Amino acid sequence: MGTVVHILSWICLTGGACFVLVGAIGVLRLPDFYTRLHAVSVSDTMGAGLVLAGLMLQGGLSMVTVKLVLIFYFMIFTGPTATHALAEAALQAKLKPVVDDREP
Amino acid sequence: MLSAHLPALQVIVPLVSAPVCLLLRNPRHAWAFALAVSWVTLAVAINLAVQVHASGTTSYALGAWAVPWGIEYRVDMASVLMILIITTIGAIVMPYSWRSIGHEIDKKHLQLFYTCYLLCLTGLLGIVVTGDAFNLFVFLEISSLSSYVLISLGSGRRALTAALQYLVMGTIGATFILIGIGLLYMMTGTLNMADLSQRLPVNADSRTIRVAFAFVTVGVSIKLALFPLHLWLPNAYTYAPSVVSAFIAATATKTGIYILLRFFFTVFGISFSFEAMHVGEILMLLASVAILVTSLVAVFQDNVKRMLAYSSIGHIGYMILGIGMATTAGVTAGMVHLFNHAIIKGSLFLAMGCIFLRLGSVELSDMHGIARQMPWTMAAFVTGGLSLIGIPLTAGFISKWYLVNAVLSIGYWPLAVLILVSSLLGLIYIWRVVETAYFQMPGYKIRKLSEAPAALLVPTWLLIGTNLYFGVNAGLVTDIAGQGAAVLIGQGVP
Amino acid sequence: MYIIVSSVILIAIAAGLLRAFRGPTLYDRVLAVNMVGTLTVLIVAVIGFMTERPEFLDIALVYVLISFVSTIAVLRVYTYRNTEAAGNTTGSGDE
Amino acid sequence: MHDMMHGVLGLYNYWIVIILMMTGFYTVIARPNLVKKIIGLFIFQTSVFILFISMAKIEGGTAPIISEGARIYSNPLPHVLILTAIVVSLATTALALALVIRIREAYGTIDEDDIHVQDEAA
Amino acid sequence: MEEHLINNVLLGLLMMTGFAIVRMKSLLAVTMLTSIYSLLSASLFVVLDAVDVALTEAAIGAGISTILLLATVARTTDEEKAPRHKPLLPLFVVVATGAALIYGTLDMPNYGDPMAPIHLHVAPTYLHVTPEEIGVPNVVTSVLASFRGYDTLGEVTVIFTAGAGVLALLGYRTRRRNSQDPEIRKMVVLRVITKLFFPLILLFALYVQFHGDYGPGGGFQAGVIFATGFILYALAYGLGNVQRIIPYRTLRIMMVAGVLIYIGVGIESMLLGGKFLEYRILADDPVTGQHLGIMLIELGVGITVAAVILIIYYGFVSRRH
Repeated sequence: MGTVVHILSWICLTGGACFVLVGAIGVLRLPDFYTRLHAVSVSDTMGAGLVLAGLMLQGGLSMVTVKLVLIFYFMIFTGPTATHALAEAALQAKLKPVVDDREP
Repeated sequence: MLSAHLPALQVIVPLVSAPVCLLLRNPRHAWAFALAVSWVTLAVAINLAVQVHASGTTSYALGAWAVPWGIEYRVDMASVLMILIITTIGAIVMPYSWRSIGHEIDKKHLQLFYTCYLLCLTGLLGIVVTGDAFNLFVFLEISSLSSYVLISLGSGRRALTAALQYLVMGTIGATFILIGIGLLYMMTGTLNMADLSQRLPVNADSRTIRVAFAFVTVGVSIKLALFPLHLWLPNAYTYAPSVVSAFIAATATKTGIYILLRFFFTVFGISFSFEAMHVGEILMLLASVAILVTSLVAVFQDNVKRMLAYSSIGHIGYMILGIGMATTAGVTAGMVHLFNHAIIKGSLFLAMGCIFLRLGSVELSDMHGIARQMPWTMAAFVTGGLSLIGIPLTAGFISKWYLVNAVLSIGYWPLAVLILVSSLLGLIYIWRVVETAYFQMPGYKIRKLSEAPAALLVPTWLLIGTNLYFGVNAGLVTDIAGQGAAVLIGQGVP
Repeated sequence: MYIIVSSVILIAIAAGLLRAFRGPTLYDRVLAVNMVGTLTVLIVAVIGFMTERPEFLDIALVYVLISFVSTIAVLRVYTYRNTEAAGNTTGSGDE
Repeated sequence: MHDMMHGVLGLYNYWIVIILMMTGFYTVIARPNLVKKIIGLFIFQTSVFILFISMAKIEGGTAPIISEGARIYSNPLPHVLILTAIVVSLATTALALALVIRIREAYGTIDEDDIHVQDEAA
Repeated sequence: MEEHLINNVLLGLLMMTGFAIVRMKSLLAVTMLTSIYSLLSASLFVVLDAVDVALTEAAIGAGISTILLLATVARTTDEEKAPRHKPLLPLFVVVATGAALIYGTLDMPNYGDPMAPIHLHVAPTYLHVTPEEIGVPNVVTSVLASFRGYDTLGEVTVIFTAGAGVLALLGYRTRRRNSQDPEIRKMVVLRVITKLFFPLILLFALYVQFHGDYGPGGGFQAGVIFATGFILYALAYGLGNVQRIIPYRTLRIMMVAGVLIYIGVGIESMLLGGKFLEYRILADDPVTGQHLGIMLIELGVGITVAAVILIIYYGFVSRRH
């Protein structure tokens, strides 16, 4: 495998890990449900996408990559669908966001 | 050609019938089909018994894979006794079931009832013919799951809670057995029982094996309702449909005792189980307490099915007492009682089913003077009851005779006294029913009742007849039980 | 190298679990469970590469599917409840 | 001393799994809520599966699917047993939950203590 | 080394989840944690090389069991009442059992020890014999379907029993087509995505079914995935529409057919003069016979499992209080 591809794959993996980490911190630290949705989206899309891309580069042209693409395909649709449905359900249930009322 | 496949056919026949039964549209066809299957199974069992009797322990390698890599069916005389019990009870209970169950459960559930019955039969038979520890677990689950369903079909909501309680306790028991089998496999690398018995002595003093033994014992004890792990049994027997009470009381707990016998004698070996682990003393202690306490509790029950359920726990105590002695005489007595009690309890529950069909209740307070209207049913109950107490000329007497002899032969005479005392208690609770049924004035409701239909009476009396027959000619049963005990204890005998 | 990525993912799973324990609303829990599901897919994929048997990605594929379906199922419990609570039990309510 | 350390290091995995098993077991026998009981049963069984699968692991081994370049495979037999056990667990869970739904319909509660009270009153 | 680290962390996470499950009162939350517990243990199975088990545990534990639990919680109640008495006896029983088990591990071979008796007696033969006599790379499949094929027949019977039991307990009701609650109608995105995925899921189920000889998978897992596809469809479009695609009558026939296919293979091998489930005589060449037998029984397993899970699901959700 070419060194360039190798380096590229590691960049992707590290980048993905960073996004996952950011998402994790967000889920823990952000104040309410709606803001936490954003944090999860970060790790669900960018984080997962980059990690999978990194693995694809490692896998090269093979069945493994096809499966990774499939996983990616599934994820990129299911993640947002689930969060969207969730947000909608929360709105329907009249869950109030935490609003900072102080004057700027 | 067929004779070579008998051990497999014994299980496959009901197994293949269960799904077919579900497809039948007419409930009556489903019943007729299940009936035919029960009789075929009995025929297979008799052939198999003759074969094993003639040529010794029979082994059948499923998938033709050599032992211990594949699963083996292994039928010896101990299994034969169990096969005969299960198939006989099945064959007698099935003709009875149509009128009784048709009265108690919804018409649209009848196919499902017969399917579950066949599955239960499959599971019980699978347990007693298998020579593989894990295969035993699988078939134990088949029989347990189907019996949970059968019990839950009983009328009234308490059947549901009884079934769930049984399910939870039964699953805990099964999981304990699974843990035990896992630890055994860890230490030996095999699942075949015969292979296990050869490889276990090598690390007999290993703590892992001891714990495995404990877990299997406790797990099976839950399944067979050994005192004090019997909590599921009274409700399950009381609220199940009458046929199911009869079938399960006569077979399921007995199969549990068989599993215990298999593990104690075949897998772990008599010297490990009874000398290293001292399980005999523990069992005999628990059994004595069980016999005394449950007989006392039974005296105070007003629901006759519940009374019989408590008496069952006590009688399980008798069998365990026999096994706990670990002598040939003791194990023989236990196994003789295994067979006799199945017949006795089966007939008593069937008699109660007759009453439930007409009266819609088995509470003593509703049964005043019922013997005048249903003389045959009550006569059957009284005969069965006498046998339960152990009056001479009944099968129950034979069991107690063997048991007392076995106890006296090792010099535990207090236990003989205990057996007598509990028989007296048995006399009291049976007498309570007799008094109510025969010597009380029938109320308005009772006077309108008529005798149970022949479809119910004939199977009930067939079991009573069997009971009386074996009370006089006990030779067949004691012979099979003796050989079974010899195989279990001797291990050298083919 | 893979170990770093998988450690980060494990930390993130732990964070998601904490959120699932804390709540406070059930929506937060569903969100956390969904996130843990996604991260489990990732960790299984990375473990596949780490143990040099990446052909087992089928498992990851099943995980994606399962965590999606169970998230939707959780949401349906709410809609079921809401419909029942609204007294709409006469036939139009469905699961 | 060395021996003891060796034992602890070699066995602590099993001990954690045993703690997991007991967590489930406790939930089954201590909680009166029927759904919670069944969840406990599920946890108990799942943890037993982990015990079996841990037994099957061989240090340095790989999944028991024959392939080029792999020489040590973990033991496949416990995997087979647990596949069967998982199915049994599903069957048990499904039946138990069906019973719970029926009990709720019949009693209006899924709390064991409440059911007991109702049964006593009847 | 890395595997050890992941293994330990996963065990730690499992402990956290387990304790949270005991302590939490909201049954819905507990159900979700149960799903996580199952998913985490499935990941642990991957680390421990049990790929087939991981696939099954995820599909069954995290998938189907969770869905059934959710359906139950939706139909009963979410709150757990506090127990009335102090759980001293349960605590004692649990501590005693746990102590006994830990005592029992003391003589066990160390974790991962290749010289443990478990790895020396029966198991190596499976690994050696499988490539030559069965010709299937996945040893788990070969043991499951051939060496211990009879256990698997028992397993199918167990799931069949569960199907029959749920039918007896919850019965079966048909829903009107397009009858649907208004809330789900609003989730347009979900409906579109479901339509997109539904065929893919079924395709994937077929792949798992027939690829089970070479990789993780097999009839059981395929059946579950197949059923999950339909459950997803039911979640998005209402039960009535799914019942139109695959009505109860079909399911009942499928559930029976699967078991009968399995037993049929066994009986066929008996008729050909072999033992029950002796696949090698199904064809002239023993290896081909094994292949054929395994394929057929896996098919039977898949059909029954898919049908039973759908029947159970129909039973649960068509029930209302």
